[in-house]
Amino acid sequence: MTESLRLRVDRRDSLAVIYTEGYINNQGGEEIASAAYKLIADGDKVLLLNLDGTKIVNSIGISILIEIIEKMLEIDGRLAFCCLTPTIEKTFHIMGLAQYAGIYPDEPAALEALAAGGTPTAGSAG
Amino acid sequence: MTESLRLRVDRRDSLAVIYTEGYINNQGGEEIASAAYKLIADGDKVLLLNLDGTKIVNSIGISILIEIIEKMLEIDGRLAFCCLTPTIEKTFHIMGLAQYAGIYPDEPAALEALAAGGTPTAGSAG
Amino acid sequence: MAGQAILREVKLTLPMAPDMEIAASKTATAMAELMTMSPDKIDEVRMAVVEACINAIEHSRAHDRKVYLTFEVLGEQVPELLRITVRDAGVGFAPGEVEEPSIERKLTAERKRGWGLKIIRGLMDEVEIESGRDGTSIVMTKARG
Amino acid sequence: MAGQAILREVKLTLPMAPDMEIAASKTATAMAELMTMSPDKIDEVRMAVVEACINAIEHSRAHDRKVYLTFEVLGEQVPELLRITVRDAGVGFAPGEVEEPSIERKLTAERKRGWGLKIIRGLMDEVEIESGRDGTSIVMTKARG
Ligand SMILES: Nc1ncnc2c1ncn2[C@@H]1O[C@H](COP(=O)(O)OP(=O)(O)O)[C@@H](O)[C@H]1O
Ligand SMILES: Nc1ncnc2c1ncn2[C@@H]1O[C@H](COP(=O)(O)OP(=O)(O)O)[C@@H](O)[C@H]1O
Repeated sequence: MTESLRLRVDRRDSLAVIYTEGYINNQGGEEIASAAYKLIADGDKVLLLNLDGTKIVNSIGISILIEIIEKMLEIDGRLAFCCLTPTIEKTFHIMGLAQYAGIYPDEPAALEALAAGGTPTAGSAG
Repeated sequence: MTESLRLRVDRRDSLAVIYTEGYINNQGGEEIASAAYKLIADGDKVLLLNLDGTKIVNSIGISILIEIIEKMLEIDGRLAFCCLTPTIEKTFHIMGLAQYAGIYPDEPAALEALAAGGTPTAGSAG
Repeated sequence: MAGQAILREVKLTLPMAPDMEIAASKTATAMAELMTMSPDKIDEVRMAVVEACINAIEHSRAHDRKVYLTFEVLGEQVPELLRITVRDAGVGFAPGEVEEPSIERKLTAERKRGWGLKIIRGLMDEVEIESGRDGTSIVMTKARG
Repeated sequence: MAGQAILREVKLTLPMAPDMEIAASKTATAMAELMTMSPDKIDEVRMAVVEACINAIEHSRAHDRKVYLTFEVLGEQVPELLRITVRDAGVGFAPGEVEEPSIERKLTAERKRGWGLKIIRGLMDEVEIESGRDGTSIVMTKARG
């Protein structure tokens, strides 16, 4: 019954940023994944997920994000997150996601780290 | 169990402003009333209640505000409100409070009207 | 309203204790948000529920010290109406005999209270009260749009 | 925990329907706020409750299609602990036989899911699961301070 997750994609020179707004549940995760796969199909290899507008997620939604990480490992790309609530960040750490995707407090920090090639996705920290 | 209402009082030249933060229930109403009576005892005759930090009230809390209006009628003073949520404003209209106390969208509007002597309390609109 | 199906039914039982009306108001908010009611209407529902709970807590003298709430989302296919029932197993009262409050009288009266039912009626679309020896049920509805 | 009194008990019954976990999370928030838990802890409780409800909705196959929640505020005098029970009358499962998920394996596995219980355990202070032919109860607690 609720409104679904809203997404905004911002393609830049060297990466694409996906902004989310709302609940990342099953449906929300699927929407993020299809946006990500579209960007990957269009040649993007570096993605930043800015979750500033997301205050609640569930494990089904996050599972779908793991698929994106798997895809990134295959194409030697990178996925990073920024602007997580403390609970979402804690959850990513509980799951071990933080080993395969960079987690940054805000977008400038994420952009800087990604520009420096600093985010492990390809198992470098795994 | 919850935290109680927080109040801040700002005495100015020609009036005093009471800022509230939190739930105006029985207790919250009593706290506002005692702050108001203290100001009145100290000579203030024009009071502005800025409810910007209050998103929820109940009818018991509002009943106590009616006591302040009664007091104001006695001393020929004026009470006004600003920064009400739409529901609180609607409730004040349902109760007819709006006839005895000025209701203004924001503090500048309230100050201007109060300076012009524009708020009915003493039954002028009653 | 007749002919509409119950799309969702949520039940909440609260102890008659300070601030418990806030828990009720949060559930009301959740249900109203789920059916994508507008924020202003949600807030009105929230306040009406607070008032109904306070009445049960304050006046019912129910032995079990509990307030029973039911939240129903009604609609033919999509959510159209939120119906909330606030019930207590208390002593009951005669709604018809409750004096309609007026600000003019309250300003000089000793007892300034007596606004809850008027506020509930003003904020909700429809309000029905059933009260008797088994307690009181107040059923209130608000349309989504 | 033993010896502590139940200061408040709130019960919530939800239908097994999409988004109903949100209603549960709001009640959890209300209860945690009433006992003035810190916002970060409240958010953790909220997420744990969401996961427990989703499990009941998704896996229980309960005939009555309902999730039963109990929120208890425990303490000697002041609120110290929030205890939340999420119960279903479903088929049950053997918690000991659920494989502990690991990100390394999930990255290559077909099924990426299986994180709910791990997340609940990571976010709450104590978690106990009772499951059998009458259904499943997951009891989780979080201290206020
Ligand atoms: N649930 C209830 N059980 C018993 N009496 C009630 C209940 N709700 C309302 N009443 C009666 O109706 C009167 C008016 O209620 P209300 O308009 O809410 O104002 P107030 O609660 O301030 O008195 C109450 O004073 C009480 O006598
Ligand atoms: N309430 C429940 N009723 C029946 N089975 C359950 C319940 N909760 C959990 N389970 C079982 O435990 C498994 C692990 O649950 P969980 O860790 O939450 O991950 P997921 O729900 O993603 O599978 C589920 O796949 C299911 O088999």
